[in-house]
Amino acid sequence: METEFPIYRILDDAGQVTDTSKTDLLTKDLSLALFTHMNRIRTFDRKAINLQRQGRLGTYAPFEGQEAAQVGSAYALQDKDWVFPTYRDHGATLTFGADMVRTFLYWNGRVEGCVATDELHIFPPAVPIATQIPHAVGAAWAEKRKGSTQVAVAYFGDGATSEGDFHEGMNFASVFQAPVILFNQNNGYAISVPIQKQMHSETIAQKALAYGMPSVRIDGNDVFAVYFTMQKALERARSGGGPTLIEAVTWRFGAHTTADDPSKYRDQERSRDRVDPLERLEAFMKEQGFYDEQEIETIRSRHQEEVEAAVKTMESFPPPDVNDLFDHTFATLPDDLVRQKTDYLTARGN
Amino acid sequence: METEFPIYRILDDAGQVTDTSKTDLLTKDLSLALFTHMNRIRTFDRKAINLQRQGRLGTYAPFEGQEAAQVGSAYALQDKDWVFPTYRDHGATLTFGADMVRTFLYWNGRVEGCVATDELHIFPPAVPIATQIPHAVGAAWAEKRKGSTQVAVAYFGDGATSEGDFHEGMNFASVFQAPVILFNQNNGYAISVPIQKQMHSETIAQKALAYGMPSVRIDGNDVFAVYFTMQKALERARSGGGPTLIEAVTWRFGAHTTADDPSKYRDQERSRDRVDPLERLEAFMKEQGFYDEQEIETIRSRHQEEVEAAVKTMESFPPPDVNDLFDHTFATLPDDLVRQKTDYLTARGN
Amino acid sequence: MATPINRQTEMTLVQAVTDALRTKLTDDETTLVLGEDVGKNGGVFRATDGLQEEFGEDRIIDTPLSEAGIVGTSIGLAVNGFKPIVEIQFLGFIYPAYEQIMTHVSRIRMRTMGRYGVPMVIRAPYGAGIRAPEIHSDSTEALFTSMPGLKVVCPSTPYDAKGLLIAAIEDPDPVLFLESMRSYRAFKEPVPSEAYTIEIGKANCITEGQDVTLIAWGAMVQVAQKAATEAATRGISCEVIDLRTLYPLDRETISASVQKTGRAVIIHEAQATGGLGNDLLALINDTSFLYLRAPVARVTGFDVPVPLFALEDHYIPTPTRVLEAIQRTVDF
Amino acid sequence: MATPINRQTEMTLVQAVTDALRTKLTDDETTLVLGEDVGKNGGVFRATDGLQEEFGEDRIIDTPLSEAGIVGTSIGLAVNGFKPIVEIQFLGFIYPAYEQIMTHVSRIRMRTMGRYGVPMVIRAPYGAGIRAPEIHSDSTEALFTSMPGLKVVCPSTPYDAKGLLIAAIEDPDPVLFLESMRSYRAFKEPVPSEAYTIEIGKANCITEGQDVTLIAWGAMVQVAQKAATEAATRGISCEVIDLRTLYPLDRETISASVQKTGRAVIIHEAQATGGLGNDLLALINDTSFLYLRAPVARVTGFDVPVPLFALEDHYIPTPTRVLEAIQRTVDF
Ligand SMILES: Cc1ncc(C[n+]2csc(CCOP(=O)(O)OP(=O)(O)O)c2C)c(N)n1
Ligand SMILES: Cc1ncc(C[n+]2csc(CCOP(=O)(O)OP(=O)(O)O)c2C)c(N)n1
Ligand SMILES: [Mg+2]
Ligand SMILES: [Mg+2]
Repeated sequence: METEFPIYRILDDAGQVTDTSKTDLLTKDLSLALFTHMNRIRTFDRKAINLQRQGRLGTYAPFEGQEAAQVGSAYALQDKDWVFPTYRDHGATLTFGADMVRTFLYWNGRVEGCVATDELHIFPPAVPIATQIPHAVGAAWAEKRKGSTQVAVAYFGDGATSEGDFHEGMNFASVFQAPVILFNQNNGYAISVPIQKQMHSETIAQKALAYGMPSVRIDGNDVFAVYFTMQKALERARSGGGPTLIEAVTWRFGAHTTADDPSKYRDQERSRDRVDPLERLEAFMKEQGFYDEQEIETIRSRHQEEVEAAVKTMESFPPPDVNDLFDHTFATLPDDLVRQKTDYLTARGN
Repeated sequence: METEFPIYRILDDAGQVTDTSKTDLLTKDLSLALFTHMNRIRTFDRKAINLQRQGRLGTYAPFEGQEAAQVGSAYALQDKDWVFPTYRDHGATLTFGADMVRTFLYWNGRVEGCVATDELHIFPPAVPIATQIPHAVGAAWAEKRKGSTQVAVAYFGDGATSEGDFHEGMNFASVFQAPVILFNQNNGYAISVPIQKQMHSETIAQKALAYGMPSVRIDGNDVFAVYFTMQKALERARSGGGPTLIEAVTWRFGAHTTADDPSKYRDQERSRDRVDPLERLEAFMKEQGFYDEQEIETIRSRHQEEVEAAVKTMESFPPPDVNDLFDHTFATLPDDLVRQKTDYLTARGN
Repeated sequence: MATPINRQTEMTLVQAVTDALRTKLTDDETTLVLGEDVGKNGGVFRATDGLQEEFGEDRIIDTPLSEAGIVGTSIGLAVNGFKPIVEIQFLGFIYPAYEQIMTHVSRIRMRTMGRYGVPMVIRAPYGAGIRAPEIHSDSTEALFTSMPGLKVVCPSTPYDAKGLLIAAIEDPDPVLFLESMRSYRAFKEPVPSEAYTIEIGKANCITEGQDVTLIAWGAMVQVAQKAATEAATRGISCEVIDLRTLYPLDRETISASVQKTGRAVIIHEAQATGGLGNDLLALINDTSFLYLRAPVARVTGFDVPVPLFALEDHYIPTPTRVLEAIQRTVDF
Repeated sequence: MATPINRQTEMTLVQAVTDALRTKLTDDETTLVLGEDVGKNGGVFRATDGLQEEFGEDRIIDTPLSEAGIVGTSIGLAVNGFKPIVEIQFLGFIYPAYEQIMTHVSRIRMRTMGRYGVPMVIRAPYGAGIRAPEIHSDSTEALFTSMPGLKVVCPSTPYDAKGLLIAAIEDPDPVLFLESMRSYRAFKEPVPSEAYTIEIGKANCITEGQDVTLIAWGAMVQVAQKAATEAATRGISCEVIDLRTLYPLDRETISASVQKTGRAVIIHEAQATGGLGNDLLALINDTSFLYLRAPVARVTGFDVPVPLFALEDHYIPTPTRVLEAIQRTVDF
């Protein structure tokens, strides 16, 4: 049994390459692509917080600090793979190809925000913690049954590992050797509860030992470590090697949600001292000569524009349709539900 | 991390001592005490199957083959400890001091069978799999809060490890360092499902690694291995060292319950080839000169008599009291329930 | 495979369940059977007996002992092209999967505006009366009939079992399929060999009558019928409705009957509080208030946990209790 | 500690909850508060704010994120001398603990013939109307009122919240204590500083009237009151009953009122099918049939999953919908 779980990283905090076996793979193209996604989702995230403060969005769950984990993992996926996110993984889903307008809509309580773009298989964010893990296992298992090489990824946090559904999903994944990646973002907290109170184990990675499942613990703020680890796990899954648990150690800079006040339970000043995953990547890029100020500036303003445009579209979106309250409960509505709907709409003068 | 889980045994299949460091502890008194309990519960068990066949008992869950695991673990307990058994652990509860008549009553659908004798803390058998594990953790935690040295034991099977409640209980046990023993009887099957389909891990013991909890894998058919391992775990728990997971590898000789037909899913002939835990102990006792035919015969006939007497008492027990259908739902029955009861009894002419 | 038309076999209810499963496993390759002991063992009630031999381990799947895992994983299978037919060993053991059913099985269609449906059938034996161990005798159907997005079906005869189960499997939405253990082998009746469906959402008026409407499902249908027979000897004519589908309720059949008889007695094993009887009562209140000549009567389990089996005969409604309610209602 | 008599403080409902917790934590050393984020964070709604500072980490316990673990472990604590007061963060997240509540919390007293009780309180915020994220707005009280062995309480005012919570904590049996999120900070009222209890099982007739009985609980009490005020301008006199306890129901208060008015409108947020309204309807059917001048009306959520918040205002009963029902009932 592999039982030591050192944190794997390719870049150190300062952006210096520590795993030189990978140097050749750290190309400008890749760096720029990852940077672009990370900057894009950060722009989205900050805007969303902003909108919430102005009352233009509902309660919102920010992910600042976790961009490397989300982008590195999602960027490694193929279009036909399946993604099962939580409420904090819209950085990953945006990277995977989710529509930005719909992502905003979700946070405005619009069910349209649950519906993925086109042909992408993105499940609506799981709000009840850990429940999406067995779903991902099932979807992955279905791919295996079909003989495809597609995989599913379940995103979940450190707190989620305490739920029975995590355990049952892990067990099914290993028993049926489903091509699923259990991608854990260990950001150290479940709302206010620090990981030391969440579990008595030193790592989350070691939990895979209970299932005879391969696992790895990585620096979740090192986008390269995330990307290449994910790639390896994906290859294993696509080639019939079964599931992998990845523990990406990261940090949430901000509040749990906009309704949360982190200063109640931790020192936010010290929290901000952590190395920002984007800055780390930038440091690497600068060092390598991949960082062209002008190019970066263009990217940044492109993202600003994209996000502003998405906000505009979101805010001019057709108002919620009361029919949607009823119409999707069943493929064909039972008579009694039709009656409830008709009565309601009639009384409202519709 | 301790990651190798060899099966610990003191006696080999033939009853020869393999762990000679323990030889001095394997006294005649201990041997005879353990033998006595094992023979007693086997006598009970066979009688129960018999009664069920004659329609004098409801569906019954036999434990033949698991006597060493149940006796060795329960014999190590103190009177004031807590026991949380399943439907298959009445061998353990009888050893701990449960009343035999009540144990029979339980299998006759009598709620009186759920109520433990006198001051003993024995929970009614948990029927929904794994649900008793968190209960045991809570009861143990309560003892710790009170500053006592009492512990709780949760009994559960190999199949139970797949349920969320196992996981959540293990996690709570380790996080709160509850003085609880998680005593697993791995009998290789959950009804018809062999352990290889139940889990992808090689052992159950290794599941403790997920929780940073000590664990050990033992030969559950070696009553000494069970007894001394349990003692060690109990000492740890009593002295503030927290929980232990014990995997006792054993085998159920008979059917899952009297409603089960094991030949549907395994070769019962080959199943019977396994070494019987009682025979193994007898072989050891003979070898050591602890086995006095006459003494053993006296014990055997004492148990026959005890069991026959218990059956008699059970069968002459007062008939079920319909008041018990209502009276224990709440400490004080709500008016409406009183009304339901009165209406029913009145209509029946009571 | 040409199936001879109109061939019939005498079957018990549980055999009819197996027959329905075999039928759909044969004609729909996306169907899978998942559950504890459904493989070699053929299920603890033998409902899947022989299916693994016939369809292979790949389609008849013994799962770990993990109800949330079974249902949760089946959601993933269902949204990705398969039709999981899940066996929960007893209804009393479905609760670990309650969250998955409540927040996902029943809501995914709504949450994705119809992009994903969950065409899953969950089969569960339910009910008391067979001297089963503790927690094996629950009839908590109302926990599921009250869950928007889920249909609930409960056959009382072998014929209905086959037709309703095939309909459930073909339904694009999740269906909880309740099988009365007491009815599993209670009697045999001819069941057609070919595939047929019974429409979900329609009740079955099995006996016409003038004075009182009896509404029941599962094992209670026989109890109602016995009471009706007995009532007839007293000159009371009962109409007996077998509900068949517990959600959605068949408003038309029920209200038409009650409007004819002016009286209703509802019979179910579950306790009175929160029982499905109250939904039926509400339906009657809403549709037939002016027709009622007496309060609607309910004959149910009591508001206590289902007892261990030594007392279960006191818990379950009996023909005698139903008859008393009929008489009370007629005398009102 | 001598508590000054008759001192009162203006409090919101959530503050009254905290006050009740503080009261019992002070006078009963066996009480413990367990839940997710109840410690330093003081709970996501601040219901346990300051308690950990006051009573220590040993009594106000942040648990792992594990509802079945919290409830299951609390069972062990409860049978072994403690009184766990569990916070479930939102009612929509109680389902993972459903099995523990269903097969153990509510049944242990019965299963041990009273040898062990489970004196546990489970507090859970519930209901829609505050633009919360998905699954945060369920009002599935009927899943618990239908569980024999469990009591269910739901205050609508700060005063009631304190008195009922203290009563719940002192109850020897398990109590689910539902707190309407919409009511948490809706208004303040004077709450006595000393300990007091409000009897579990008794409803509160808050407005007397002659023509129609309105029955509601939690946030719907205000909706009912608004409708009653509006109805008064039309010359319809409503009696408003705040149910306070959802199980056991107060048969006397309800039937007395309906027998006086001859009409009833029941208001709740949960969907119609399987809602507690149907139990009330059944109670009225059983007790007051001959007094009824119109069918009992129900104003409820629809038989759909609670929607995401953009549509929640269409889902939740409004004074307008209640008024329509009142008018319909009076006009019948
Ligand atoms: C079953 C359930 N219980 C409680 C909650 C409330 N809740 C929402 S997020 C959260 C913490 C989750 O922590 P973690 O898994 O570490 O993810 P993170 O929020 O840190 O990304 C909790 C307790 C929930 N959503 N679902
Ligand atoms: C939650 C739940 N699911 C299913 C069952 C039905 N059932 C009873 S015993 C059993 C197998 C248990 O296997 P294991 O834990 O290995 O214990 P053993 O019976 O071998 O002692 C099953 C599936 C149950 N009792 N509870
Ligand atoms: Mg976290
Ligand atoms: Mg086993």
